[in-house]
Amino acid sequence: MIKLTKVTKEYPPRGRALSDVSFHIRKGEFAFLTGHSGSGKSTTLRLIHMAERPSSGEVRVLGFSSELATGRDIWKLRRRVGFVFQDFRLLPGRTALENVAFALEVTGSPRRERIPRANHLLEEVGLSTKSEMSVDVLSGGERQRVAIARALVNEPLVLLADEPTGNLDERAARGVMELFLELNARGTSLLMATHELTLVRSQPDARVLELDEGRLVYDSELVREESA
Amino acid sequence: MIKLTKVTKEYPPRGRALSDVSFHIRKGEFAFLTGHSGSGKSTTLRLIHMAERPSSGEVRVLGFSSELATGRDIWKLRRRVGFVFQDFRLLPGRTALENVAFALEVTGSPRRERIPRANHLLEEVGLSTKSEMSVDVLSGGERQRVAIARALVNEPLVLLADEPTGNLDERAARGVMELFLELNARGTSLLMATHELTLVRSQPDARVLELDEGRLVYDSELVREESA
Amino acid sequence: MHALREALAAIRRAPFLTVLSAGMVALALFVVGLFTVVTYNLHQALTRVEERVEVVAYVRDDVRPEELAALEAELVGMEEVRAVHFVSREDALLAAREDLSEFEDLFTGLDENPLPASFEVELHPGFRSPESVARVAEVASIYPFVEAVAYGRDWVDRLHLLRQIGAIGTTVLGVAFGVVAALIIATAVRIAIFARRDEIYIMRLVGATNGFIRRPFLLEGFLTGLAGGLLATGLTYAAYFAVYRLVFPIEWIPIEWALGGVMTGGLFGILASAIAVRRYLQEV
Amino acid sequence: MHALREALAAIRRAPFLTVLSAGMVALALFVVGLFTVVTYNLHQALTRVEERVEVVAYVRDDVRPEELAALEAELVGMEEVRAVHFVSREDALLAAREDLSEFEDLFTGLDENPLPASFEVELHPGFRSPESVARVAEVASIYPFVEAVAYGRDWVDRLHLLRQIGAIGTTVLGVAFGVVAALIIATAVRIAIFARRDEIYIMRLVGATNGFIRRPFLLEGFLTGLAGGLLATGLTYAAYFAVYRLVFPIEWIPIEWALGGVMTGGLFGILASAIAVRRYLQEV
Ligand SMILES: Nc1ncnc2c1ncn2[C@@H]1O[C@H](COP(=O)(O)OP(=O)(O)OP(=O)(O)O)[C@@H](O)[C@H]1O
Ligand SMILES: Nc1ncnc2c1ncn2[C@@H]1O[C@H](COP(=O)(O)OP(=O)(O)OP(=O)(O)O)[C@@H](O)[C@H]1O
Ligand SMILES: [Mg+2]
Ligand SMILES: [Mg+2]
Repeated sequence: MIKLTKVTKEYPPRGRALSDVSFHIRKGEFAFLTGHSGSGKSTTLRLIHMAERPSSGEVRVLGFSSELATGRDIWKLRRRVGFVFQDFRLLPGRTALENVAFALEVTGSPRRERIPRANHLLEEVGLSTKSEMSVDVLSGGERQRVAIARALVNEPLVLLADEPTGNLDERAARGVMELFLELNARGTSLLMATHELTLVRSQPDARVLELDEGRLVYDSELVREESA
Repeated sequence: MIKLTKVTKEYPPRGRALSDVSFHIRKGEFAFLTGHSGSGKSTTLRLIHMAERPSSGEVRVLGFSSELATGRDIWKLRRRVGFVFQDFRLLPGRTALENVAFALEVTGSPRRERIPRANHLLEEVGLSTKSEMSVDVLSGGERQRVAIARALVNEPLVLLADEPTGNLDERAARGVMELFLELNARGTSLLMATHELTLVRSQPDARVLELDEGRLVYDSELVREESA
Repeated sequence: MHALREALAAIRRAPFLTVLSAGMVALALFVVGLFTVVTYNLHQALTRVEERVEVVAYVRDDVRPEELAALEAELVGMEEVRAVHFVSREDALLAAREDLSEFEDLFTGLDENPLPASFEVELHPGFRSPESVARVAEVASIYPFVEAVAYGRDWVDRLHLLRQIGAIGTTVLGVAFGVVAALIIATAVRIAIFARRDEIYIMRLVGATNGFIRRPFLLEGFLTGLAGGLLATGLTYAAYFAVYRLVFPIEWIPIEWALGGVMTGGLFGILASAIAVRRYLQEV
Repeated sequence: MHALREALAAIRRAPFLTVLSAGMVALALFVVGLFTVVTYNLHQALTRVEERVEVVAYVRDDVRPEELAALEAELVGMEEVRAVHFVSREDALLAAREDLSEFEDLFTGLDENPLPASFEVELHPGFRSPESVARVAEVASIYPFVEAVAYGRDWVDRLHLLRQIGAIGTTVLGVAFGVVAALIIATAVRIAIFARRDEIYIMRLVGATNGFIRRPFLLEGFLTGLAGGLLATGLTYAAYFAVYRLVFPIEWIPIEWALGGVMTGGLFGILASAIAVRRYLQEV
């Protein structure tokens, strides 16, 4: 499903965000990506989303390879991968509902299905009362939940979530985690970057990957194999 | 220092972000502002920063009243109040150093003092190696630390921090807290909005204010007085 | 639908910029339009004048009929020639008397007819250039009994030059002002893109195709260009009408040309936008 | 320094927009410049012609000297009058002979001098309007021994009209194109502000004064306007020179006016920017 092979990402002139990272996330897996600030979590997710290409190594997602993917492949890929951005990336000046419905419009889903579906997702994240408000006036946590609703609206095969609970209080964060687990139970693979260790510990069955200064220093799968 | 008297903030047509909130933070105090997502924390800080005016009630900060303050008063006030914004608000396309130095330029501090001072602050937040990088390419946590450095560079009398550790891992968050405590020890009043209860619990001496749906539902000072 | 909604929103957001662009396009196309009207009328006038371009071969009085027949046959056989008329000495005298009635006395007292007989050679429309005329004249002048060949060389040359100046002028002005109009539309579109670069980037991130992103901008350019074209046509018609009424009657250009001008404005807008968008989408 | 750096950065970021604005301002000021040159030359010509505006009062042959003296005294006493010359009948004949030398015969064979004596009244520069001229003529014509008063009414009227048309035309065109230029600069500045609205908002949040934020935009407008003014002056001079060389000699406007034009461009730019910025800063 998602496979990184010896991936290195450099930003010339200086700066190396990732060094020789390899891992493989299978269909239906639930994985955490942890690490200190600046360790390369967002960079990893961006590479999987093919917003950037690796300097060396290969990223394979849903059968598309970073070495071969054309512009056409990339938008096909993005329609099946949901992304909750660390800085939300909502369309300014539009309502919460429009932001979520827009992701459906882009993928060409029929007009009359868009609004009900978008409303349903906003309800799931606890924002049904704010759906008609411009995202410019929403609180930090509310925006984050709009971003989550948008990422889920297309029923993605893979969900990439970058610090999706950073602006949420415990109660809201728990709600989002439940939503993710439910989605995962229905077969969506999930890769979630976070530094909140309480969150990671709350899911003892989940896969955990840890980055440190661009290197993969811990992979729970390998540890389990070794100890077995 | 900061005094809110029966402050209500409404956003017509519907929506009330704050209802009848009153509290008083004295010089040198360290206060947390907690509450669920959307409970009005950011709104409270914006009112104190006079980015908005209350619908009713009065906000007094450093002797300036929300009812009387002119445009001139507002920028005088802002030069003595540091603000770490929830969404950072950095100047795009400029380096971390330029962003921090800009806050000094605005207040008219002498040219040759700006760069050393800005560099010093970036070092304090652990970003000395990234000072020449454009903020557009920094990671979420790195941006947040630039925003913190900018808020501190003018040695503010009051520091308002909105979720300043939301994008930081435990280690970085601890560093920032230490910086804040040090600043507080030197006399700066501090009001920090956060939903991270671990952070709040780590400072048992600090004042705690809790909002719920725009109402002040808990104030540790009043509780202490009552129990006394 | 999305595209139209977005394009109209963009125009609403910066109406002055749109008006400015449309106005500039109109100005550019107006200049082209004026020149087209002038050239078109020049062309019409020249065509009417050229109808009268002919070669006249004067023959000696002592020429024999079979010699005349040979010359006529050769001339008629040339591809340049539409018709050949023989004007006898008597016909020439009659014509001269008629044309110059005020000098009638001059002709009446004559003992002998002083005028020569001649062939008047009409040319086909496509063969009235200086070269064709000269070729026909040369053929006639080879015959020894042809005394002189007249065809107003200067006059034909000058007609030709005028027409060429008109054509070149229209082309040069058209291209120059076209480039200006394209630059202006492209600037307007680039500004619109620049103002919405974050939005475009976000659209790409949620899987929008380039076409989806591009369409509103192309439509915006098209509408701007179309408005400019319409305005230009209106202005040109107003100018034509003013001249027609106040100075002297001139002809309006064919309606298809006017429509063509408007569509050119629209196409122009699309093209300029396409270039502006293409460059930007590659950058992101 | 901050302002200059930012202004130059803004121009570098959108060079075409700056060139477009400067070009449009130049175009607007160029039109004004051309009209100014025309009006200035018209004015010069009119002034030269007006020098010759005078009132002539013809007197009867049987007038008494003291009557003449009374008229002269009254005329000299009027504020409109610069000088009064008495032309005797003999002087008139001499002058006529000189002026009309080709008809000398006409005057030499005369038994009696047919010409009347007259006062030629010169007017002060400020008093050559139809009204002043008419007033002087009226005063003279009240005297019974004054046979006729001549002053070319039509001619004076027409001169006056021409000058008024020139002045009104320059003013109207100046204002119209000035408004266009201002709108264009304001648009350019608004676009610049729009593109940087987030930045402006952030500056305000960290305590920047309005002046600090405004200065780069004002400077940008000033530079754009100045460039437009310079270009317009250059174009106007080129047009002047072309006419001077190829058509007929005209005068160049005073250098102060040209400098004034350039500065007007710059001030214009500042003003337009100030308005654009003010409206925006209030909105935030
Ligand atoms: N300009 C506005 N117009 C309408 N509603 C607004 C406006 N600004 C804020 N609100 C609403 O007021 C409420 C309080 O917002 P605020 O940003 O203060 O919450 P918060 O406590 O900071 O939440 P978070 O922890 O999610 O950042 C929210 O429901 C928000 O949607
Ligand atoms: N375009 C770029 N040019 C240069 N350096 C970059 C670029 N993008 C990222 N980096 C650097 O790469 C490193 C990894 O960044 P990344 O955003 O992946 O960190 P992160 O793990 O997401 O951190 P955080 O938890 O703070 O969000 C950072 O030090 C960052 O400054
Ligand atoms: Mg990150
Ligand atoms: Mg908030």
